[in-house]
Amino acid sequence: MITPALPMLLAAVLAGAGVYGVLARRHAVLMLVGVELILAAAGLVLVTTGQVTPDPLASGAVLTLFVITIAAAEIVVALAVVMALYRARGHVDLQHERSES
Amino acid sequence: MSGLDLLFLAVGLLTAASAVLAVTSRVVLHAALWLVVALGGLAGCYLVLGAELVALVQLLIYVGGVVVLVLFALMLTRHGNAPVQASAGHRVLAGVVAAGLTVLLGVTLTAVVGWTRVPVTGPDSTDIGTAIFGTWVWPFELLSLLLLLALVAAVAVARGAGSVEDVGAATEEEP
Amino acid sequence: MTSLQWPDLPDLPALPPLPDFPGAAAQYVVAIPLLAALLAFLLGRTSSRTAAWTVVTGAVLTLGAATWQLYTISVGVVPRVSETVGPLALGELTVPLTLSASPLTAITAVAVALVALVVQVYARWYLWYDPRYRQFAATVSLFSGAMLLVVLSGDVVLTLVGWEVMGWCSYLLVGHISAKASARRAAAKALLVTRFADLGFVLGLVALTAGPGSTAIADIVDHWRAEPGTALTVAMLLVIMGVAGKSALVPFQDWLPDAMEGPTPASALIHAATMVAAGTVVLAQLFPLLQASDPARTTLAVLASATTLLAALLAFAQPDLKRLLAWSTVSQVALMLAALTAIPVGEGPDTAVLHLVSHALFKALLFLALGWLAVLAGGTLVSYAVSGVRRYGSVRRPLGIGLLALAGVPPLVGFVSKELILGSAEAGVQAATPGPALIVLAAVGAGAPLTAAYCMRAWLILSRPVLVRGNGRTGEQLDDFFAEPEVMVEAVGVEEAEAAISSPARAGITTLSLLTVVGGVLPLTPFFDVELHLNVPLLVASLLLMAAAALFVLAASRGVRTRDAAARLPAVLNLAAERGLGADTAYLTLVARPTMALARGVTWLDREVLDGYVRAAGRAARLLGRGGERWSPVQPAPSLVLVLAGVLVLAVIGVVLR
Amino acid sequence: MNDLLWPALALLPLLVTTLALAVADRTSSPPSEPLVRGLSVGSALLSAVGVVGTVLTGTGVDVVWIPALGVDLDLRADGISTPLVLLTAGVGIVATALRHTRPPVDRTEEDRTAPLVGQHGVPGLAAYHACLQLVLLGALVTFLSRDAIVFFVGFELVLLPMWLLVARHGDAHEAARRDGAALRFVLVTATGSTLMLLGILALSTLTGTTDVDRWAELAGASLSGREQLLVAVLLLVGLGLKVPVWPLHTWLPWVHSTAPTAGSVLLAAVLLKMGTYGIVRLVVPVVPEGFATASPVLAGLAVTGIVWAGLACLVERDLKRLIAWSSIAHLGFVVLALATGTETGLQAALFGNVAHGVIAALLFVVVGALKERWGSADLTVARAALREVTPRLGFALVVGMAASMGLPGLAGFWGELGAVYAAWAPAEDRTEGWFRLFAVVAAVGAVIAAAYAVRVLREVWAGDRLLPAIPDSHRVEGVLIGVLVVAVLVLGVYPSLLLDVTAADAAALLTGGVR
Repeated sequence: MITPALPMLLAAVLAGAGVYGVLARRHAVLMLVGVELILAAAGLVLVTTGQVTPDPLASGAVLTLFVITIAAAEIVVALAVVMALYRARGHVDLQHERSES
Repeated sequence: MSGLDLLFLAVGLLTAASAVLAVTSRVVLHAALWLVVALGGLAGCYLVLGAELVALVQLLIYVGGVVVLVLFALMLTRHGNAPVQASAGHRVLAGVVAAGLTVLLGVTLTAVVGWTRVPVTGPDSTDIGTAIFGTWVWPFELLSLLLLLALVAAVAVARGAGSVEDVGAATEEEP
Repeated sequence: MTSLQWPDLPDLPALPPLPDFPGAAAQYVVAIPLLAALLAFLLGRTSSRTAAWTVVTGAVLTLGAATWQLYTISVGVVPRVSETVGPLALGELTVPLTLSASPLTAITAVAVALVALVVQVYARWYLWYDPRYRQFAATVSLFSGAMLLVVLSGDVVLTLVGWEVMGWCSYLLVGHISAKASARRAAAKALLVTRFADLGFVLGLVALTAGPGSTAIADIVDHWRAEPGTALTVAMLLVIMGVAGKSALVPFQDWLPDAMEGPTPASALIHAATMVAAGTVVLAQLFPLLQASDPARTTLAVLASATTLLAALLAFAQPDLKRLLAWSTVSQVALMLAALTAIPVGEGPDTAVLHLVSHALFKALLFLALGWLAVLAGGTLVSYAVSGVRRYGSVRRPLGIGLLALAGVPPLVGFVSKELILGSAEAGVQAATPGPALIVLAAVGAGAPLTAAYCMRAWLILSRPVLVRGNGRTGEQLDDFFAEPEVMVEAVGVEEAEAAISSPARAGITTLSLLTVVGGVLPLTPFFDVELHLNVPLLVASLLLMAAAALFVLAASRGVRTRDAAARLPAVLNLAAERGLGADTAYLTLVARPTMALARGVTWLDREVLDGYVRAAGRAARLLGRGGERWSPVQPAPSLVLVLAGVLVLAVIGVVLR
Repeated sequence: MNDLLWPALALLPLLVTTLALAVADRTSSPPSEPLVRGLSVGSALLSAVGVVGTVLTGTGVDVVWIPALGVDLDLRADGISTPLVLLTAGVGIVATALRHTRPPVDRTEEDRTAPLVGQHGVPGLAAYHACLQLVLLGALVTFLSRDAIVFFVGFELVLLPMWLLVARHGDAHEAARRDGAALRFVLVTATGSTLMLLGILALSTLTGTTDVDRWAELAGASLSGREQLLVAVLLLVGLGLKVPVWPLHTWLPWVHSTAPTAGSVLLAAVLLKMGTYGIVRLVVPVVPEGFATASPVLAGLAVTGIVWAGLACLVERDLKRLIAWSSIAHLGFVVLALATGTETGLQAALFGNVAHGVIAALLFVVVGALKERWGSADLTVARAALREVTPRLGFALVVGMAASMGLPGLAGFWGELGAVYAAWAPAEDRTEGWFRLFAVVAAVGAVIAAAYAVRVLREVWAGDRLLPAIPDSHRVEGVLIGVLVVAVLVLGVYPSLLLDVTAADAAALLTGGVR
């Protein structure tokens, strides 16, 4: 027996933290950290729902697995982009003034 | 409050705290490490919720793969004393939006599931395996295609830099 | 008052029985010319000869079918109503699209078919060298088909179809020589004036139809006879407006003389039996309704009477004989319509239709003969045509017969039909509502001598003795200061020139001449049910008046070199007459210019106001976009904050509203 | 499965060809012009066969598409849509078969002896044909669909390719005009679609279904009077923008004057019909009371449009714009007939709709050919008289203008006469006085139509100028024009051909419920 509200609250906190990270970070990699947190929040909601509601398809767990996989693919491409960015500009500052460079 | 609830509370608080630190820490490397803790904690949460397979995969891919990648990327893009955070005003705005989102999500999600305790009736690993290779087999295969595409794309985007090729090589093992 | 009836027709010596054709005669009469037109257009692509054969065969067959119909109707064996492409599934409205034949329409159809045949034969000669002969022939065939459709129509929609197609064909025929600017203008004017008047025709027919909910003429007549009233009057007035347009009544009269720009065969067709007479046919079909509505009758009487007098006066002063004939057409057609209004209530429209047929015969004759003369003499202006019949003897007889019939000299067909009109108008005066008849009686009484006068004038000009070189000039010179170039008698040329007409065309003219002479017996045939109102003093008086007018013209022409009595008129009057009393200018100032000004105003409004809003919307959208671009953060991160904030707000709204 | 054969044959070739051509256009060496055009015409022909089969066999698709929204992919042709799908298929063949060339620069007096060379090898030809195919596909879906959402999807499917046709393949001379036309088109279509979608959604929430047959059966029973009026106004404004009804018409002349010939043909013959068809399907039977309340205003706007557009034709300088104006006038008659609410009116409207499609297609093919030869469609430039130099094109123009002025024996007559009659004798719940006034105004509009027809013929067809000489119609054009002329003539001489098809369903539409 478990109170499903607790994981949900955690998911909300994770999502909020992620959004904050996406919005407030200037470092491209750290912004991606925020994105990861948002995805984690989504996964948590899925798992919780899957665990407390009977589902013959096991959608909660399966979809979380999918999300994790997609997140992996995403982060690979995103980091590649960051690397390309770094090579091209010498920094990964998202709010870099154009005049400074 | 049952034992599971207490356990979840403990792991969840840890996760939440490390997640907040991961997005607020001024030191780049610390932030990445806090992410490791947060994701690990999340795997713990999954365990508490009874989803062992998901927890394991989470550990394996996130903590084992993704975070390593992130750390590599951080190292490779280190750039003296580059600013990490946005200006104060901006941070406040971002905080307000994030807080609003938290409240909104928290209220709606808890409103949906309610505060009553329910038994954990999730599928076990066998069920999940059957489901993946039964009902979900096409999306699953599509996902492998996606991973392949991501791999190729990553190579294409980052071509020319040896370090990025490493990144591409690392992804091969993941699925 | 005696009534001429043909009491025992079935006892006539039996004709051999006709073969049993499928379908009714009326269907053939209408379909053959239309098919011939289509075939001539398609087959005659390479050779005018094929086209000519097609249309002439079509015209012969049409005449045959029309005659057959006349015969079968006279023995009373044919179903009078026959189908066409209908009935149409138009919801509440019944549109049977039937043809129906009565003795009157059958004989009109024969006249139309006859004139069409003669015109086709004549056109083959007249337009021998015209590269667009095939289009012309096809159009003439279509035109006659449309007229026959109107004549035999048992449904107002079919009437409207024929009516409009005739208008369009007149456009094509009048503008046949489209390289000529005046022809283009005349064609456009003919179409636009008649089409403007058709505004009334369409609405009138629609209003008539709306009563019984059926377009069959029989239904319409039945319905409105049962409940006459304001609605009927309005509808009939509207119909009369349309009729006034096609029949060139005041104030629409001016298109018709201009239509002389078309080739002569076209003029003969338009003016003799078809388009201008269509109004008479339609009103004859709706005759009970015309009689049921006194305001409509009076209006038509006033319009027609005014027109007949005005046109006769204008005809007298025309410097061009073809235009003289045109104005005489206006006058004569108005006379038919006037006759319709003067007939006492309860009698049929037979006198008007009789005049239609008689006019068709002698006017076609006149036009074709004059066209012949024009080819010989080089034109129809008085100066060309002068002495025409002296120089070219072969046109003497047809022109003479035609003019005598037009003037109404006994015993030609024109005399008979006019006297019958006069008689019925006189009878109408004694009826309960004498108003229209009184007006008409006055107009006919005054019109007869005028007609005689202009016919006399034309004849005097045409038959002036040829001035031969060496003849001493006799009499005083009045009209011209510089002497006319004296014409040699073309002793050699004349024979060849006269022989130039093709023998079929000449045969056609001869046929028309014969019929004009003997057509006076028409009212005695069983097809006409004429109430003979014989009033001998009136008849004698009108004949005397005509004779006096002719004598007066003869006197006036003395001493004028061209024997043109109109030369005695002041030049101002002559000019004004030639210009149709400035009606053209009036059309321009009253209708065309205001319409164009309105059109310019409308386009201005459209461009600056209506489209202005659209443009303003486009510009506003762009401005808004630019403003947004300017005021929104340039960097991604703050923009992202705003975007997410917006998403959040939307989500909150969604949650709260739920 | 057999049921699916014909509808699939009607729709799939278009879809496949669209995709194939769109992909082909992106390749580095686009396919040659004969191949592209051949493919396009072939697909249009196949689709036409499918359409004819669908109509003859009466088969249709009925698949649940989005169960959550209750949307069915229900594609069938009934009496009301049959003429329109046939028209679409026919016009589709015409539009694809027309050769697309960039009009050369305006040939003025100076260079009138220069040889006239059509510039073939237009860039983006494959994409151009893909757009045509997509337009046809969307139009067929719109006309066949019996579900409001699918109807809307088809409706929207047409707009983007049409916009591309105008903006990318339009008149090459003036970028500003093209821009203006495209801008107007986008504004109008976006606004119109939004309003229509609102109306459809309102109806579907109020009735709980998106099936138009069901809507027709309900006949607005579950809606209050105010709701009916609101829905009717929303839909009428939305659809009125497409028709277009005065004063929402200003985009049409712009778009027509810049669109390529095939685009103009499709726009006039098919796209505008979607607006009137939408009114017939979604408004007339669905919210009868609301429509009755709005109809006097609608009819008033329609007749204003008739006269307004007719007057504009009298002074318009651009021949293509002039034809566009005349389209507005003709559709005014259609809308007027619809507004009367009688069966006569509905029949006249359905007839007029198709008749205008054929006539406008003919006129735009002819005028497009002329514009290609002249270099522009400006009427103020002195040109050779068509009757003298290009008798075939001249004849087609005469037939087109005569049909346009409503000459009996040609297609335009029956619709206009029916509209005037229906306005004179409207349904019982309409105010007779107003409608009679509208009938008079409409008749005046018909007179103005004669005036502008005469004006065009006098300025273009008749005359004595023989230079600059232009070639007469070539073979493909000749065949297309011939077919359209025959269609105009047949519809005019034997109107029962069409009236009998629509009669039963039109009657059912007004009495509520489906046949």
